[in-house]
Amino acid sequence: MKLRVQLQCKNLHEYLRELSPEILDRLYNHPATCLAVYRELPCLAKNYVMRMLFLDQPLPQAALALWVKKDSQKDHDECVSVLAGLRLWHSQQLQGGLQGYILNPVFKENLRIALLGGGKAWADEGSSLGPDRHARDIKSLDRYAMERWEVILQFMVGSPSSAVSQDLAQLLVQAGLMKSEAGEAPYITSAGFQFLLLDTASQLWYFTLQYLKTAQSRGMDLVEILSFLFQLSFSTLGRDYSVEGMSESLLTFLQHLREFGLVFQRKRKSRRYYPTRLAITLAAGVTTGSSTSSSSSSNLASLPGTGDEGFIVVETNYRIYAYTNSELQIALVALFSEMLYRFPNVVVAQVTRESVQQAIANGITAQQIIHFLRTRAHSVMLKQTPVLPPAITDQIRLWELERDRLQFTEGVLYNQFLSQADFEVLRDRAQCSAETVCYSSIELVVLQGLDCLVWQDVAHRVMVVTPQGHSEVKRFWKRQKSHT
Amino acid sequence: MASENEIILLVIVVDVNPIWWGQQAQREPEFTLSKCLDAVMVMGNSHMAMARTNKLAVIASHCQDSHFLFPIKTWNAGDNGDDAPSSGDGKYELLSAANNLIAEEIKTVMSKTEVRGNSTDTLLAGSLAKALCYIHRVSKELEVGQEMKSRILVIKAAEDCALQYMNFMNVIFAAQKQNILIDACVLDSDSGLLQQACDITGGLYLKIPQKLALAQYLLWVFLPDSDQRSQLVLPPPAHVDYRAACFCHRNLIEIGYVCSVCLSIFCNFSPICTTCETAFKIQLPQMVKPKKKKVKQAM
Amino acid sequence: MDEEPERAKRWEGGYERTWEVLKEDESGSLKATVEELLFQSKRKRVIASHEQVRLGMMRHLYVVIDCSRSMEDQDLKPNRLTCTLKLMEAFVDEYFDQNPISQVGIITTKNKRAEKLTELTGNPKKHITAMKKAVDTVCVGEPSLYNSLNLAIQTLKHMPGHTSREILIILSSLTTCDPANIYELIKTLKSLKMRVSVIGLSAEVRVCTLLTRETGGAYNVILDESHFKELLMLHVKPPPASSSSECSLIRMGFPQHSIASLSDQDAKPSFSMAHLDSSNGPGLSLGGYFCPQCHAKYTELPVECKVCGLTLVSAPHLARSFHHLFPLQAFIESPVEEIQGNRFCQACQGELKDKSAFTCTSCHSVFCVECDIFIHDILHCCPCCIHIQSMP
Amino acid sequence: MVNVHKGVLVECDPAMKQFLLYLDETMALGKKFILKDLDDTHLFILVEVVHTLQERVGELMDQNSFPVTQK
Repeated sequence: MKLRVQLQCKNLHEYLRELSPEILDRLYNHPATCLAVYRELPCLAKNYVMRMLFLDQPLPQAALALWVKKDSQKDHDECVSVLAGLRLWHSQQLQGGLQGYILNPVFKENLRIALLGGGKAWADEGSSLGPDRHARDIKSLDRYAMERWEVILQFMVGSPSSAVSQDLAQLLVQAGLMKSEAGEAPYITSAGFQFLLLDTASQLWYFTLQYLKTAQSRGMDLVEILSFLFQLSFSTLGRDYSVEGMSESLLTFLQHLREFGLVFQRKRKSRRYYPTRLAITLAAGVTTGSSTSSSSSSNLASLPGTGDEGFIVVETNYRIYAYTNSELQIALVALFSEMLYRFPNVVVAQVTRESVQQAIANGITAQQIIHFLRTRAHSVMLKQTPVLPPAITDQIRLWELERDRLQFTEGVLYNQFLSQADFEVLRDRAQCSAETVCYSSIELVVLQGLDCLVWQDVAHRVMVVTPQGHSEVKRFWKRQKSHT
Repeated sequence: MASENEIILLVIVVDVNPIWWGQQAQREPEFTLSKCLDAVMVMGNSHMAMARTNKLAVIASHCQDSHFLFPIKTWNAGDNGDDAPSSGDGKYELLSAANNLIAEEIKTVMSKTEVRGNSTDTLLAGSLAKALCYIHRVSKELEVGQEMKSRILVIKAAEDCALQYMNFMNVIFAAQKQNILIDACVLDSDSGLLQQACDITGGLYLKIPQKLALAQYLLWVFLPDSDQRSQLVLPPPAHVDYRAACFCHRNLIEIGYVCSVCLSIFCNFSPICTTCETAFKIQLPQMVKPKKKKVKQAM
Repeated sequence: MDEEPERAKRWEGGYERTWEVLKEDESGSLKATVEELLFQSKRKRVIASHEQVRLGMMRHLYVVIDCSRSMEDQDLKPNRLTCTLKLMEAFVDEYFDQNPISQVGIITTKNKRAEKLTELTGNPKKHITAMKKAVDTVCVGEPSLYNSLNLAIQTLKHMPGHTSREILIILSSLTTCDPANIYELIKTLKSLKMRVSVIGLSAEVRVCTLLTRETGGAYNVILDESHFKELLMLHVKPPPASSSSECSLIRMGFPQHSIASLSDQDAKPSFSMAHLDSSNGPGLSLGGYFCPQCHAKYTELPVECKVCGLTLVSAPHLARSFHHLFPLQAFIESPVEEIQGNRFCQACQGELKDKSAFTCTSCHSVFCVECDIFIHDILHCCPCCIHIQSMP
Repeated sequence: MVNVHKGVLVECDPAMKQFLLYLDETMALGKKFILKDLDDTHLFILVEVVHTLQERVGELMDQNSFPVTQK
């Protein structure tokens, strides 16, 4: 009975692991995806891949286990499971019956291409079109990207000046960031609030994930657009690329990217496009994606030139000084604080119990507030450790915990058992324990459904099961009684 | 997983001594300087591919000069739009730009630098010193909140130069002070200086048995950074010879005489120090001292 | 009350100048002066490279730490004793880093007595553990300059004549309680060629002035903690040897480290001689350094062989002190505008951004400020000269 | 005979439990709502009071808080 919906942002691996093996194999057909997937591997696994990159024979598992020292065996097992889970490693029978591993041949081939060359070019370079008369420098690209992205965020907070295309608005609704009731203009949801407080890189990644979810329903090929996206993230800033040879659905995708500010295209029909910094940092969001944890302060996620440079100073007296004049940023700060003063280049706000409680009621978590403050901390703040005063972060967490002093779990209570034996029989059924595995396979299926014990007290013979498990337990109990 | 704020800088110092490589080409035509540089590029690319924040520098150590192959002074990531047409294949653009640059620079170095004398020893100390200065500069340019770990990989071909001893030692101690690992991958004859460098700074020393497999050795042994090295099983530390070479005959000695003024080492007793020209007082056998100390302690 | 602004109190004087340093330029900006100040602080370093002076490379140093009542003063945080010991730990580390074949001992003085905290040894760990323990000492009574000096002399006078014999006193008290005439003792010190330096924590004391002047030491009084550290670190560098000190060739052993574990099947673990005196610690080990004269085993270098008295060192230990003997010449500072050709630092390949550049006197290479400091403080050799030097 | 109740299991700290017991005893919500007092940190209560209960807890916390900041 959780009352709030936490914004779930998967990282690349979590996302890929959910894809079907066929899609994965097709994904590895492009050097850019291979490189992107490789970068996100655990460090140890990266070294494993490198060691096997130029081997053509499978390696016996026993030999692999000897690569690491004894006390790091756990990391080794983790790497093996990640690599196998992403289908980067195939296990293969060796001569003599030993089990061995070999690198996924498609992946191997394409990672080699990414590192060492060969194969065909990723994309047509703009150079085939000759020099661009309207060439853009990096600064103007940054400005463009930031403007586009801000418009989307502005639209989300319902600022009247910003309008987005029907398509985009629909996407926001589908992503659950906004809600629209028949005929009315869409309005922001609690997930939307949480979204606003993420750093730009994570926002982008989250948004991309949502886009990918709906891509297939739009008749787009997931592999195609994902490859293109990664290719984009590995391209060079300030360089133009040509749209030559792109399929119809990819061109539509390009138009969407153009609206998000990931690429710059002078005109809709223009034959060339420039990737912006947003596109290139997309891969950075991949890492920070799953991190609503404060550990990744991700300095790099703050893109230079996209207005994400630190501008917030937090003092121990609960005051926030935000050196910005962006309406959007001020609105974001105001989500969880009370505005005190407003000057041309700075706003002063105060974090209070009421303001934080209000934010929490809106579905924002304390962790997200702290993360927001941390990632946007002014460079002066970054010099101190910890970046934010602990008094403030602790207090924000405490304010959140205040609301969490009660934990509710719906359930069904069983009491007044006649004997200890009766109680134990029923409890063991409700509890999906390991012993049940030795039963016949048919029974096992039934028993697996009974993992429903919420709470028990052996001394007083009381137990609570989930409502879902209740009917099953009841039936079992009736059967049990009729036996005896 | 490595945090986004940690930058790993790898500086590769390649010994490009033209005389040694010339001789090598005659001995073993299948392993030439260009093969070696290919291996270095594979290593460099793999390092840069590992994480967005990884950085690379390559220094060519010639017999009279050391030369930065990458990055060169005027190169700036991102603005190579006009002059460096990419290779037109599936390589990651950043990598192909770096590789083109390295290839270009090495050509200039090899053609421009004239070879004087016929010494087959390379001035690694100078290249290492420049590498340290470069690392020092990069570490000063970090943004707030970023941390950098750096290491130097030396790919060594030619002989050690005994004259370099003192400078080499200075460089090693500077590296140790800055927590910079020095790794050494030795192609030909063992190098006492590098053995000491690796031992003192905590790096790895490996004399590779097969030159042709250089790239594979680099990827297996030298690619993992210090964190992963603690997890992986790697070649055992080399046996390091810490005997001193005497200043008079350059013999390795186990017991020697040290000048109290300038710390020069001699294998025989001589009345005058040849380095600082101090005349020595003839000393009695020094057995007296410890005895006295013992007695005192007993009291 | 008399309200005269110019007649400020004397102690307020020190603060006035802080903002007078800042001067506005035409546009009213402070940027230029602030940058100048930053630049100056970058440049600030101790240029004290002696010109081929003979240095006392083998040093025997006794540090006397005052543990009298006055060490509990809290003008240094948290108090004088804790602060001193903390700085001393750093000092010991740095001392052995720079003077690998030297030795240190620590003496504490309180309650009119002097006690040895640690004997004269070359093992930094021993000193550091002893000092960590000493943090909890109760500071009582008066110090005794005479007793501490006397205690130090007892050991130092037996040290061979070619070594540099030094005493460093960290004195907090303004008084001392001496059992005999200290001037006699100063004469003895002088005749034994022992150098006594004093760092005062409170104020200058006449007897210390005399003591240091007579024995050729240095006398400084600290201003604050960072100044204290600076003064302490001045004693890390080996002092110039007095002209009359003896010179001799010292016999030393350069033992090889033998691992003898994997290759040798019948290798047996053995005791290291270093563990004979310490009751704790791991006694048995496989590899080690074997004295080339008597084959006693040690696990660490440098050490003096307990059996035959040979000093055992490794070649890098000696090499560590070479830069004191052959210091790098200071580079010549010149405005960056005068540099011909491209303005890049020869060492780090960076652009010359600051207003000054530095030129090496022998190879005429140009360096930036950062590299200049790095080269002189840490590297101790010019990266470009290396190439020229070794040309035949 | 085994007895079965539908409801909500509440997990809380002992202090909070006392507050809930107090609400129950004084009929603050208009009725008794605790079905069973399980142990120091667990109670079993009626489903329909969950929302009101949360409001009450919020009110309690509001009463017990004081502003940490000054304007």
